[in-house]
Amino acid sequence: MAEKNMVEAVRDAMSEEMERDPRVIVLGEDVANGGVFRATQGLLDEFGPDRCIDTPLAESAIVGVAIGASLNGVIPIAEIQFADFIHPAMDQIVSEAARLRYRSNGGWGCPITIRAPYGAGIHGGPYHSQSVEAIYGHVPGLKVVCVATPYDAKGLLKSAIRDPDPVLFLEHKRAYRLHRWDVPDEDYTIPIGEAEVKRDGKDISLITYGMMLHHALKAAETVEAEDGISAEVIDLRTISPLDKETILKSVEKTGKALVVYEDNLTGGFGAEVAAIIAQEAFDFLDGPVTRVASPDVPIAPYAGVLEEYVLPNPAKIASAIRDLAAY
Amino acid sequence: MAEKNMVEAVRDAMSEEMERDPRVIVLGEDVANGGVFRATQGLLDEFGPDRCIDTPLAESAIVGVAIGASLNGVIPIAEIQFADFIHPAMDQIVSEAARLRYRSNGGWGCPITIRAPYGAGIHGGPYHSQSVEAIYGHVPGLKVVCVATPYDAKGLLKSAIRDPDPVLFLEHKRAYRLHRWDVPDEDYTIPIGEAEVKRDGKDISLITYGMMLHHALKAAETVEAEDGISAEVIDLRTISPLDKETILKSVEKTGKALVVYEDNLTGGFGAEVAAIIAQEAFDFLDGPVTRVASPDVPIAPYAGVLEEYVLPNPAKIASAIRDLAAY
Amino acid sequence: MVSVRESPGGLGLTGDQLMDMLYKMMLARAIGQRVRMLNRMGKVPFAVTGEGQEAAQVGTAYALAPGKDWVVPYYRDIGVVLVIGQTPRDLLLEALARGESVSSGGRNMPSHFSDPKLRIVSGAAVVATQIVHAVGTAFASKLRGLDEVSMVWFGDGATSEGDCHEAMNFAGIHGLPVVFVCEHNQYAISVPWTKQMAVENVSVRAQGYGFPGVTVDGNDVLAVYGSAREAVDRARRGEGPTFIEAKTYRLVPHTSDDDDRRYRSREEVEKWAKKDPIIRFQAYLQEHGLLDAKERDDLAMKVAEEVDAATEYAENAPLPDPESALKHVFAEEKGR
Amino acid sequence: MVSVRESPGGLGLTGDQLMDMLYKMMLARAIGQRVRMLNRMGKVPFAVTGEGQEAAQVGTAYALAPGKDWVVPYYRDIGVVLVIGQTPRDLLLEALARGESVSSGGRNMPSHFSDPKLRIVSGAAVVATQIVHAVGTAFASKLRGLDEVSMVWFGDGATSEGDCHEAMNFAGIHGLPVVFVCEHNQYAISVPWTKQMAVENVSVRAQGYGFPGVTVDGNDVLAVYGSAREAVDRARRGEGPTFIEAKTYRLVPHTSDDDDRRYRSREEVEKWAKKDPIIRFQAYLQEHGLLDAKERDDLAMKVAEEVDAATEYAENAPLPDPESALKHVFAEEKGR
Ligand SMILES: Cc1ncc(C[n+]2csc(CCOP(=O)(O)OP(=O)(O)O)c2C)c(N)n1
Ligand SMILES: Cc1ncc(C[n+]2csc(CCOP(=O)(O)OP(=O)(O)O)c2C)c(N)n1
Ligand SMILES: [Mg+2]
Ligand SMILES: [Mg+2]
Repeated sequence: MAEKNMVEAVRDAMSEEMERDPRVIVLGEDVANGGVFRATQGLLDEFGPDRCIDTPLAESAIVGVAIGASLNGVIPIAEIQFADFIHPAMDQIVSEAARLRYRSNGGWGCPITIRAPYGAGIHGGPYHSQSVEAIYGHVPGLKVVCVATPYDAKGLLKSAIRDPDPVLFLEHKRAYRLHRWDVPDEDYTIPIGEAEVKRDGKDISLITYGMMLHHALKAAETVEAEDGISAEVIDLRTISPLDKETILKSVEKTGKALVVYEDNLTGGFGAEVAAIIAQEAFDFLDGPVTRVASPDVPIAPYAGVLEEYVLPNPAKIASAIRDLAAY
Repeated sequence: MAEKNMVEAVRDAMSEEMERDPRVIVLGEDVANGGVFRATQGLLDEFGPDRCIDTPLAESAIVGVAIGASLNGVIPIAEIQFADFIHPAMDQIVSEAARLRYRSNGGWGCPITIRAPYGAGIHGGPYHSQSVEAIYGHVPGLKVVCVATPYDAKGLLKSAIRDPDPVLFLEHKRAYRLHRWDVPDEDYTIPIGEAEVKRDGKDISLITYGMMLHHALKAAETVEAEDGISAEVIDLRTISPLDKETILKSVEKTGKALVVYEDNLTGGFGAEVAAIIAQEAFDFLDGPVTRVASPDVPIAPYAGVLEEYVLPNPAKIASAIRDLAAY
Repeated sequence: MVSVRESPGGLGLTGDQLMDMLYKMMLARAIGQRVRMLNRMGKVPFAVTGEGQEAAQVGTAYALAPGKDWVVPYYRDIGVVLVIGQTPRDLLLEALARGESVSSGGRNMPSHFSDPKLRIVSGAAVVATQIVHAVGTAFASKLRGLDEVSMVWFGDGATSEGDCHEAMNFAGIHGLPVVFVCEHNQYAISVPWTKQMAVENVSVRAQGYGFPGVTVDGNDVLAVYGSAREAVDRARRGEGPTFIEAKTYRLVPHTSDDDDRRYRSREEVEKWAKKDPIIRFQAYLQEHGLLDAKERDDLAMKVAEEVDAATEYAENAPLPDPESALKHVFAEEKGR
Repeated sequence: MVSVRESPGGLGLTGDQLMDMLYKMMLARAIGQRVRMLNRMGKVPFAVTGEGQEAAQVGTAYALAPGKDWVVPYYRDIGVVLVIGQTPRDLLLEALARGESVSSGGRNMPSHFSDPKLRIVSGAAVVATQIVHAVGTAFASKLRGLDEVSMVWFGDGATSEGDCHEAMNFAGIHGLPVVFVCEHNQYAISVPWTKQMAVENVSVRAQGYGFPGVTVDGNDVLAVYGSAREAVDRARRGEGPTFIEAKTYRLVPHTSDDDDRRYRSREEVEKWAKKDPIIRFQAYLQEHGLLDAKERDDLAMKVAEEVDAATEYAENAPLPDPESALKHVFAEEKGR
């Protein structure tokens, strides 16, 4: 066991999987040089230029070539340098990777992993801050993971690489170097599709993922200390397929659901979570299913004061907890 | 007043706007020849090749060129031949058209309309059937309209063309020739952002749009006749900005909300509608906010039996009405 | 049928192979016609076929090693998949969207071919995306040290898409064993090629990616075969990609939903009908004493019978099970 | 300062214009350096600048009619926007993300220039999307019968994107008045050009779109100007697009987040520093008697003072009002 930050955990997962399975390759912009976040640091030296491959600046080709290669015995990990730049590859992901198995009646599979740093809070401005999980979480045939801790990142990325279907693996970039937490050196996986209760509580359920997990945990500490409110915090970890059971079990216990996400409020993935609770836990609800998210403006304006104004933070979450708890 | 089907209404709106404002042009694949659905029929003859422009087969260029032209005194209506083929233009729509005004602090605006036929039910298979409104309804800076009647199509398309911001105008292709309804010959507009109660009722609110409007109306007739249930049917017409007031007013009256959409259940735009109701009409709810939508498989498999199995229809909606009414 | 005779064109083809090429072209034609007829009879809601483009299809595919090389066709390529090994029965099952169709079990639109054991890669209806996939299969072949070739087909319209560019650039950089085949049939639906590009021959673009591009008479199956043979050999030798532009014409409307009289004159269609690649190849074979009128008619008969039999089989095959619509979104079993 | 003297290169430039070009290049350099310094001082979280590429920027922009022609720059183009009319103050306000910055009021990342009255079009950080916009502005000019020219700048990396292809193809088809300027600085972040393309000169691609492409020494401001002048004149005469590849080098890391020692040797950077376009142009002017050492130093002093003053002004300018973050998602008033 060693202390690792999340980007190191991501790197370890790739390196171990490349070691374990010679079919695994990494491709993307600047990956041979270690990547702009250093997530592929050292892979070129370890595995050579045939397995750690710099691509031209062309996201549709990065994903499309990965798709083709995956049909021919290669297991590609495609890196999109920032989730904001995944849009040119949308067609290859949605029309192709996600539909290949279905449209061929199970004849073909597409075992690719697409990694992308996402999320705001690093003064990245409107093109280095976006959340894209709502768009892709809506796409049948694609799995979507959103990680925010070193342990989860390593275990889930290994599962993604080993998964027979395409997985979009979103790493919250603000969480890359946020903590150094214990990560086992040995091989382990975390199943895709399982949420985790990251904090037990009884008065209210916070359902969240990504960077908002850390803000929610902070807010939960605050309201516990200041108001005696006991908040349970659920980290979805996987957006698709979604772990409804863990969500519903918690809400049935607490009777109150606060869904917290960083993305724009309208049509964000938290809308789906709220809709499920509203339909399936209706009899247990003691208050409105409440959402805390960013307002509907492009995420995120660059200037610090603007970015801060827009994004959810522990204080905004704590205030929503208090309101809902008092309902 | 004359009877028109929806595709004629769309055509009329464009023709009248091109007549009214010489800045308006139409561009897209096959538009000079009238378009694959005949929506641009005759525009070449009426307005000449400088205003009705065939493009190469390149959706990103269709939208990107429209964006550039809109900065220089032209008001483009860009046609995407099928909504399924909008994905290559995703980046131009989301990163560029929708963010141009915001990122330039109001310095630039982007008055483009992007028209696309969408939706299933015509044996179009997985690439001529998709719903894309959830993806784009989530994007700040973009307006999204989903029409399903001739009258609404004409009035809303005129508003879209006159709007100073980018509008994605989705026309349900199964509704193109479904009815011939009265459409005024004279100029009129319908404001973007206003839902319409298409049928009054008191027991349950059906909130829907697109082709599902027609199915919902049919289901409402059935349950009225067979079960004496009085269903109100709201046609959202605009997805973004969303008319919350009309939705909430209805649900506050009926206490029961059934959200009906054709798209995949998970993360479809109906999730947002359900989430709003769950949060803002909580005190009025007499039953769970319920959703009827397609299961999470690619929309839609080609074979008739498969397509039918997947899509919502009046019978499936009627059965959900009965269940919820009985709650 | 002819016995083994030398090919007159010096392409190393035997007489049997030439006859087989003709047979595949005629079969492709007959299947296309049948599918469109089934549409007019109301038996299938949609038809997209490739009558007129058989030389471009058969001539290119003939240069491949079926089952070994990677085949990435588009929706007109009935001739391609026949050469690779699909049968009339496969194609009729597919057109009629029957449950046992290997392409998609009725899930994909007709003419969206797929056959994993033949390495025919399933395609979307989205124009040009498949070009990138072929670069991907070729990339994998190179990384794995296998001497497979990937071949991908697409229309003139597809060359306008960003994906076509990104694919060719990637292939050029890595010198991949991939052959790009553009079936230039003059139109993208109603849009003539002159509104799609400002160059006479789109093959000129290949030099912008560092590999050769050739333009060939796409209605001359042996000319097509010759250029494909060379391209495949180059690729197999590790010398990289080739772009082949086969100039041809679709003699039928774009699809069953299209009325081509709206955008092209009957005179133009007639002019091209005179260059029909099948009639032309038959004349060539007759000229060279490889085919006589009786052999030709026998072949036509054989083709018609096969298509009839395949149609009958497919029409009687069961529709997909409705509930199967929920299957295969993800892998049913773990691992791969 | 020099008085009006004839340009030695025969490009029709006056001595004043040559001096002005040098001044803009030096100003661009000084602003880039200042912004990077502000980053190291912790005053701005991010800096992206273009030291080394000033000749490519100033030489091309100089061929335009400011306020009339359309300017679609990318994030290194400090030299471009200075030529068109932005001031050091504009640029420092922008780098420091102040509320009154005309580019974005602190909303867009630094170096994402915008100025509606100067027809400088706001850009995303997304590589290559802007190339299509310039084709759009040029298309509108043509449709409206205006003799405006659009010019768009981008890096070598941008040429790999699908959008670059679609833009060039569209421009070729319609023969639009647009000039594509590729500032080929050898790298896309750490990826050398040899991994981005399989051709020596990417300008060769232009012929695949039916218009001329030229490769020019991007560190020779007059050579750059000459090719830009010709391209702009062609465009203005209605003869269509031109692609200009200006071979140059970025002397600084990609951005303030980049450590370029990871991917290129100090020797390589040194080699290019010897070809510094500013030193080279100064030497040229001195050789031709248009500049002496004192004039050069005076100019450097003037530039430094202007940048200091602009910095001071911008540092004292107020930050954006936090609540303004909710504004300008849509037009505030109806109509346009
Ligand atoms: C990305 C995309 N845009 C639009 C379409 C609609 N469409 C189908 S075929 C076609 C024309 C294709 O022309 P070409 O590539 O020349 O092939 P051809 O049909 O002529 O064989 C179009 C526009 C599509 N399928 N995909
Ligand atoms: C679509 C997209 N992909 C990736 C990035 C990340 N990125 C920013 S700059 C850059 C390299 C650009 O290289 P080039 O076009 O040569 O311009 P240069 O920075 O060298 O001037 C990359 C990969 C981006 N901004 N946009
Ligand atoms: Mg064609
Ligand atoms: Mg560069």
